[in-house]
Amino acid sequence: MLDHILSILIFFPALAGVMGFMINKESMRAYGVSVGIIEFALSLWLWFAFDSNVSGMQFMEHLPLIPSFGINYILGVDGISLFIVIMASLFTMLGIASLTDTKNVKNMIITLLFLQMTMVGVFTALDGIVFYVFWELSLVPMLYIIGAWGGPMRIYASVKFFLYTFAGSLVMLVGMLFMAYFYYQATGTWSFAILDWYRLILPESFQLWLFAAFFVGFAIKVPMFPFHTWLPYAHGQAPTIGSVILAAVLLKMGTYAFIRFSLPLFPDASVYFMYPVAVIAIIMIIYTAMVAYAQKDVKQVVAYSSVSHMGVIILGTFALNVEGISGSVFLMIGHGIVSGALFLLVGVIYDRRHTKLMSEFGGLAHVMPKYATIFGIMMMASVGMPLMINFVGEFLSLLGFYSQSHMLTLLAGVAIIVGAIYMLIAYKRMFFGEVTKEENRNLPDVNKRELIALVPLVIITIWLGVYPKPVLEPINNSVESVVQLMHNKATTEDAKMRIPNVSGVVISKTSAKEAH
Amino acid sequence: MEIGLNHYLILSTILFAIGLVGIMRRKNLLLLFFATEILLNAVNIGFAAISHYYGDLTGQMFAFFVIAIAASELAVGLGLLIVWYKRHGTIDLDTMTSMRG
Amino acid sequence: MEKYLYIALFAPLVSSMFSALFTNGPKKQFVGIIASLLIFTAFVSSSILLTHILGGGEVVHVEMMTWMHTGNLYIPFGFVVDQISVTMMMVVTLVSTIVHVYSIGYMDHDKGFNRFFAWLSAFVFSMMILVMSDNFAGLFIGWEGVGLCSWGLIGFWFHKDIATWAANEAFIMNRIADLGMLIGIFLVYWNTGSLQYDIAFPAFANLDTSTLTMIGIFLFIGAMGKSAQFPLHTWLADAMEGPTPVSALIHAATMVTAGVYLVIRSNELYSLIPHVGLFIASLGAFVALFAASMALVNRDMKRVIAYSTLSQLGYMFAAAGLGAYWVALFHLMAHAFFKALLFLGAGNVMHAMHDELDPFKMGGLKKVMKGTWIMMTIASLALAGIFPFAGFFSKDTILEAAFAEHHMVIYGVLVFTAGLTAFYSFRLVALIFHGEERYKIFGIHPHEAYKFMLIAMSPLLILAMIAGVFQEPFFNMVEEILGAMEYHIHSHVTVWIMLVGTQVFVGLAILFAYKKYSSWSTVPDGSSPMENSFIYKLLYNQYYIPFAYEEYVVKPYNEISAMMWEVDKKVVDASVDGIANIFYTTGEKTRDMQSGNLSTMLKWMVAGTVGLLSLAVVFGLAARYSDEILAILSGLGV
Amino acid sequence: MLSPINISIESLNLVTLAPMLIPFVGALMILVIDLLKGNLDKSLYVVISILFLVLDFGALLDSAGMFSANGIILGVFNVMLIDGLAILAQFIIVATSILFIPLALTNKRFHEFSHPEFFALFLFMIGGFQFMVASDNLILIFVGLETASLALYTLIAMHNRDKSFEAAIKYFTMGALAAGFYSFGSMVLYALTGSVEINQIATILANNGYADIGFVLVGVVFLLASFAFKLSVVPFHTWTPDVYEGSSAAMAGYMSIVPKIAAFVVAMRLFEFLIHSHVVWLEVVLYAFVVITMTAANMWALVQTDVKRMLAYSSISHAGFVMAAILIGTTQANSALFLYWILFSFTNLGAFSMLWISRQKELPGYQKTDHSFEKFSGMIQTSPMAAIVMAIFMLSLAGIPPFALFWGKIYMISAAVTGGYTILALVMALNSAIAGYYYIKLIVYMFMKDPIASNVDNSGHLYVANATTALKTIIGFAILGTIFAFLAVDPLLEFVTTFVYNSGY
Repeated sequence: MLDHILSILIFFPALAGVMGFMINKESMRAYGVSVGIIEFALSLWLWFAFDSNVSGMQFMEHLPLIPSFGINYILGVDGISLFIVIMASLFTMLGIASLTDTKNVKNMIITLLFLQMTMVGVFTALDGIVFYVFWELSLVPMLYIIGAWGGPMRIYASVKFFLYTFAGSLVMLVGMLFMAYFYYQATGTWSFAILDWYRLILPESFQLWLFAAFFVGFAIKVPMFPFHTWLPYAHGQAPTIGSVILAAVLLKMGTYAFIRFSLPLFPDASVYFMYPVAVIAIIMIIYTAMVAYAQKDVKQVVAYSSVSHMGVIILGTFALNVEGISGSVFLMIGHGIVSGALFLLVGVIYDRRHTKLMSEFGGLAHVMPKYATIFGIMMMASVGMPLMINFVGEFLSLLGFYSQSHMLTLLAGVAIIVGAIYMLIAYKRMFFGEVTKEENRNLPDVNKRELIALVPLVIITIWLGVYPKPVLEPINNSVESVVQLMHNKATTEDAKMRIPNVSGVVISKTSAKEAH
Repeated sequence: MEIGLNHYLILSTILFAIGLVGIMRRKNLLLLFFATEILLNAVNIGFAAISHYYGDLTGQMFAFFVIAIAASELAVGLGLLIVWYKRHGTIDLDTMTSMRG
Repeated sequence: MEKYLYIALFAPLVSSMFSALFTNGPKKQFVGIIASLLIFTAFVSSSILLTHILGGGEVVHVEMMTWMHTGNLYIPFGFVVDQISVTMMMVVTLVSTIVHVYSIGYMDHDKGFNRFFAWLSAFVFSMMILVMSDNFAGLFIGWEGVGLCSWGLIGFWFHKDIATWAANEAFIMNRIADLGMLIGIFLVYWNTGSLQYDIAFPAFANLDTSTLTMIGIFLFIGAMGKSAQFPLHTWLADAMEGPTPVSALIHAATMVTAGVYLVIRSNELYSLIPHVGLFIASLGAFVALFAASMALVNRDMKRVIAYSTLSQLGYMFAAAGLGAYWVALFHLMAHAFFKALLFLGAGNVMHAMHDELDPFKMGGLKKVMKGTWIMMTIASLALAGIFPFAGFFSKDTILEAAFAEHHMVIYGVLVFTAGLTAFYSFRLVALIFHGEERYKIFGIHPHEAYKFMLIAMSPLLILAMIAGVFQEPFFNMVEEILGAMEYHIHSHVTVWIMLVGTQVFVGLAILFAYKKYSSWSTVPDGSSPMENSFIYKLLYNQYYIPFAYEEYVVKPYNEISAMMWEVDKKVVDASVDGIANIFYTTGEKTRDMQSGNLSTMLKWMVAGTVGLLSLAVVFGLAARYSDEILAILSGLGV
Repeated sequence: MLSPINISIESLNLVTLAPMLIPFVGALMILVIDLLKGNLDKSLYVVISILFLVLDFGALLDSAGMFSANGIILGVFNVMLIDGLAILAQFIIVATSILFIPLALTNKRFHEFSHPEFFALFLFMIGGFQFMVASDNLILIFVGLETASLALYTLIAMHNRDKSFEAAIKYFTMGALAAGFYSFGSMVLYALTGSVEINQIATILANNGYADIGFVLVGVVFLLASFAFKLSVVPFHTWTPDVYEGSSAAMAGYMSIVPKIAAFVVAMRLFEFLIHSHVVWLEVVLYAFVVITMTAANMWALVQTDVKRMLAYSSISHAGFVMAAILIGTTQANSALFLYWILFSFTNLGAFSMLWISRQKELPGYQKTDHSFEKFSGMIQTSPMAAIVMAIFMLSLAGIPPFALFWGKIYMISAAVTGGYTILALVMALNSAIAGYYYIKLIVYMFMKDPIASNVDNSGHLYVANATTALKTIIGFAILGTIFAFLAVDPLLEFVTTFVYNSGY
């Protein structure tokens, strides 16, 4: 079974989703939770069976799909993707478990299960086209979730989300086709297998164009400034569960793809574009943090904060060294957990008051102390408090990028200031002060169902903040091999210098200094 | 002046142009059909002349087929025209605009 | 010894988590007691460690587990108990034990009793991590942890808008400094390859001065935030919105001294870059004077003490900057004792006065609050540096150090500030405890605090009196690690003149304060000429710095944020929608091409054909006459 | 005078005619049956048609086997040309027809199906198309084209509504003009080369080095115009939406597939030799046609309010997309064309069939046209299965993987990439995004809006009002083909590529 565990992980939820049509409406939630738990258990098993010391792909599966065109069903996980897969199944499970009563619960759960299939698929696919299949397919359930269960502008938001990401990924698709064509020219056979592409060394000019093509697809997904405007709408209108999964998992597809595709395929271009991308990342960090500060709707605050944090992830990725990339991968997990939890928390209050405007709240800490505590923990995690999950990633990302640029890191570091500003102010507006609105006076505190979803997240937040090793170690091993690959493939002088040679003994102090 | 191939071809082209103008200008369905007949027959003249010029029968065969097709086309066309006339009492093109955009 | 290290470190955590269990419940007396006991345990362990170190024992260094390990970066949870950290541990655990016990009484009637202990113990834990960590990353954990707890405790009474505002201000300002600190840490890592003190510090010797200067400056920026040095000082005064025990523990004795600790801890770095040290010393001296001047006129008891704290931190930085690390550390310790005492005394007064803070509305309290009066007077004497109290020894050594290093300006400023310190301290004592009982106007019936609170304070009282005697053993202990040296001024006469002169100057300032305020009878209403003088207004408004921050930082930030949002909606987003709309509107506008009229349709067909035909003709002609066209074109110079 | 005819029957290779003749025989048989005994049920004719089409398919398999073994087959005075393209196109034509014919077995009575002539004409049409694709001779192509077209006009008109007559007249008139263009174009090429065989024309032109390029282009213009009409290239497309709207949904779906593949094959034969000879004019014109047709049709589809009309514009756009293959002209591109069209036939026929089964006789007030978007509001709540099926067809049309059309799309774009048309590849890709909008629009209506009250009352019966087992089966085939296309792409691709490659394209 372990030989096919990835396929099982991908298609089990889909199969369960199809079977779900036969389930009675009343029992649907239980069914969904069971499927979620099984899937989560399977993904934990995957982790258990995963050998942390191996840096390459594990649990590989290989089936011919369209061999004459080089498309094969290839799956595999390494340290980079493993935890995102686990996180995807975790959030689906928690999401279904904490689902508040909505209309058409059955459709919702089936949709979520399909969404899960696509999420796991994206992170385990090792074939460009298979990756693309899941990448695009993930838009559809999300479109439905936002469009059918969202707020008043849900249709605008969902269509915008769909078309924007769709348009971007089509450009990426053209890039992939080019990549395959170059592979064909070099070897005489078509192949979309990522591992095959890794072996291909392209001239720098080609790399630049292809990097740009992939970048459009990924940047919109991440979303990077100035392609981020779909996100506030999507989050603002989506139901809680939609926002949770969107923030926790779907956004990670973009950053993951940067590490999986852009960096190892185009090392020279990555170095070439490092500064522009870093500047964009810094704009994301500061600009969106300021926009977040100006929001009146708490969900929008969290939404914009996501963009801001994604900026740090991008920055870490483009540090192009082990510290930075490991940090950004870890921050993907961290941001997933934390922003997912924050959206769940916003959902809690939305369920009670049917508004997300901060001006409607105030003094909630009096009425809902448990809620305030959990919100506070998650807020502090989001702000980057040490010993909480986000800090590890943020610290490593910034640390990594520091070796590339002093000034830019200094600017990016403003993240920890502006991040604190919008989060603390939002928290103050919601929780502190006297209870001013009569409606808020008798709000019930978080209930059991909500705690089921929130408590595990709190535990993970602190556990991985204190002891990130079980996660960081596999990530580190895989990232080291990626960085080594990049170093080996780099053709330009600049790239050779900026991408460290991992297998070399230790980065000597002199070389680190030269990099400044 | 000897009548050569070019003259036939020019005649054919002129007739074809007349047919085209007719197609653009006519609002009456029946007259429109006339115009299409002119088009096809213009081509027939050309085919016949070229065929003669090359001493090759293919062109004439083409012309025969064109005649046959023109005839059957007209049969279908007139059928449609009659149905339309029965239903609407007119064969003016401007009445056929229920679908647009 | 490792056992004691772990106990000292984790007892506060256990205490915090235990208390946290009850946060949502009603007040439980035992929570406070157990928390206090656990902190006391930490204190005992620290004492054992202290005796161990004092007895010349090995430095205790443990590595608990890995925290982060990626690439070349390896950060463990490592803890070290050496001469410096053990001093800090003693200060922290001692003061916090007292504050815990004191708080049982102080927070007696508060709804958030349990929550308070959770936060307070969490603070102690963070502070312990800060001082015990053996690497910069661990230090940063504690650094941020104390910031977090400070946020939670300043904003403890979260129903008060001003309290939560102050909490946020403190957090955000500290964050600004933390960025500097973080950059400093990055610099250390990329230049030395490690964040461990025992690897990084020796490596500093091989680095060039400019890099070291950068590291020094950035780390010091971090220290400036935590220790509220100018220009990041405004949060400290505002932080007085928190409960008074918090002010005593965090904003007087421990957290604010973290910056000083950092500089002392990094002494090996700062010794290599004396120019940065001089800057630190100058800034310290400036802050000492600057803060003292604001304390002169303030009408909020706690803020006066806060400014005095700020001023004393200036002293410490002055000492540290001049390379007298051990003096700075010693002053840090002594200051912790008497300042905590002063704050706790102030807490008693506040309790008695129903949270009234204006000393002008008090007066004559010594009759009802004898114990508090004695304690605060002695604490003030210690603060003023009167022989033989604690402040005398520590402060005087700082002055000596400044003198011995020939920084006369700094020396002068510090001496002058000593006078100001004495004045404002006794202005406060005089106004609160002497003179007419002005509180009666406001119908307040003051009462002395619980006895056990006074008893809890007594260790501090004793220490404030006798801490001077520790100077010798302390020096011996830290001598090695801090490269300490006694400051010897060549002529004994000079020494005596300095000593006596300072004492007389300070004594005169005290007398002046008493004379002026001990018989104060009215509550100033802002009409007196002094209150309208420019200097008074300037000082009273804290040099208009908070105003300037509000006006030139906060408001613009708000406006820019709002503007950015507009930009986001109306430029970035609108252009995306605009592009999408181009297609839609083009479709909408051109759909009339399909007019539904057969005649038009036929015309389109013919038009298309004619268009193609003309293109074909043009192309055909071009092909036929291509030679001529090329000739003409080349003639035209194309 | 005339020399005696001296031709052996073998050299005529009459077997090449077999696939075309079978439907003609079937058509005649239907007419005869009707003559002998009238008023028979439509199901009889449906089954007879299917039987003959299956026979036809069998004959095609035979031809395919012969082609695989011996290569290109000429027959009947070298008028018939059985090459890979012809076989592939006929496969598509016949298979689609087999799928289409059962759609006549509706729940409601429709005028056209109660007349056996409908089925006879239908078979004639198929024969016509088969002749059209299986010949190299401009005369035979013309005859095939007209046979099919005239039958098609009649089939449209037989739907017997005002709109269908209007559509038929429009289609007919424009078709007549296109026939004029075709014959004039043929005449010009005949005048230039003295031949009506495309390969001979190509050879002669190549031999004299395109000396009269201007006149060649005049001929090409007219031929291009006539095929642009058939392929509904902007601005020759104006008939398409009206005709699709006027005819029954099933017929519209059929029309979006079969006539076009026939036209594509002829276009390939006619134009690719010019592209290969680097006639820049044609490259430019085709490039413009491809881009304009794709983009403009997409933009018009955006603003439609009727699903069927939207699908009409969408199929124009798809045709534009596929026309890129003729421009690119590589084996990969031509194979992509067939692959795309096979996948497209499944999806599009399925989509139109979904409209067909929801066809009402009477329109309620909120519905201005047969298939206005409002009709599908909240379909997921009243008729979830149908909604999901429809949504999958839409997603496939939009090119969302892993549904059928995606594979065609990437292969086609890849062909553009490989052929060096980078910008074209990007335009093709981005057009999918524009197209995404209107396909999603239907999904938005079906999944995200609330149903209109009267639809709730009849609990979604509306959407399957016209459904019978036969129709559902067809849709089942279509949906399975759409979803599991990825399993079939590889063998299809190999098959198509072999056939196209061996035909010299």
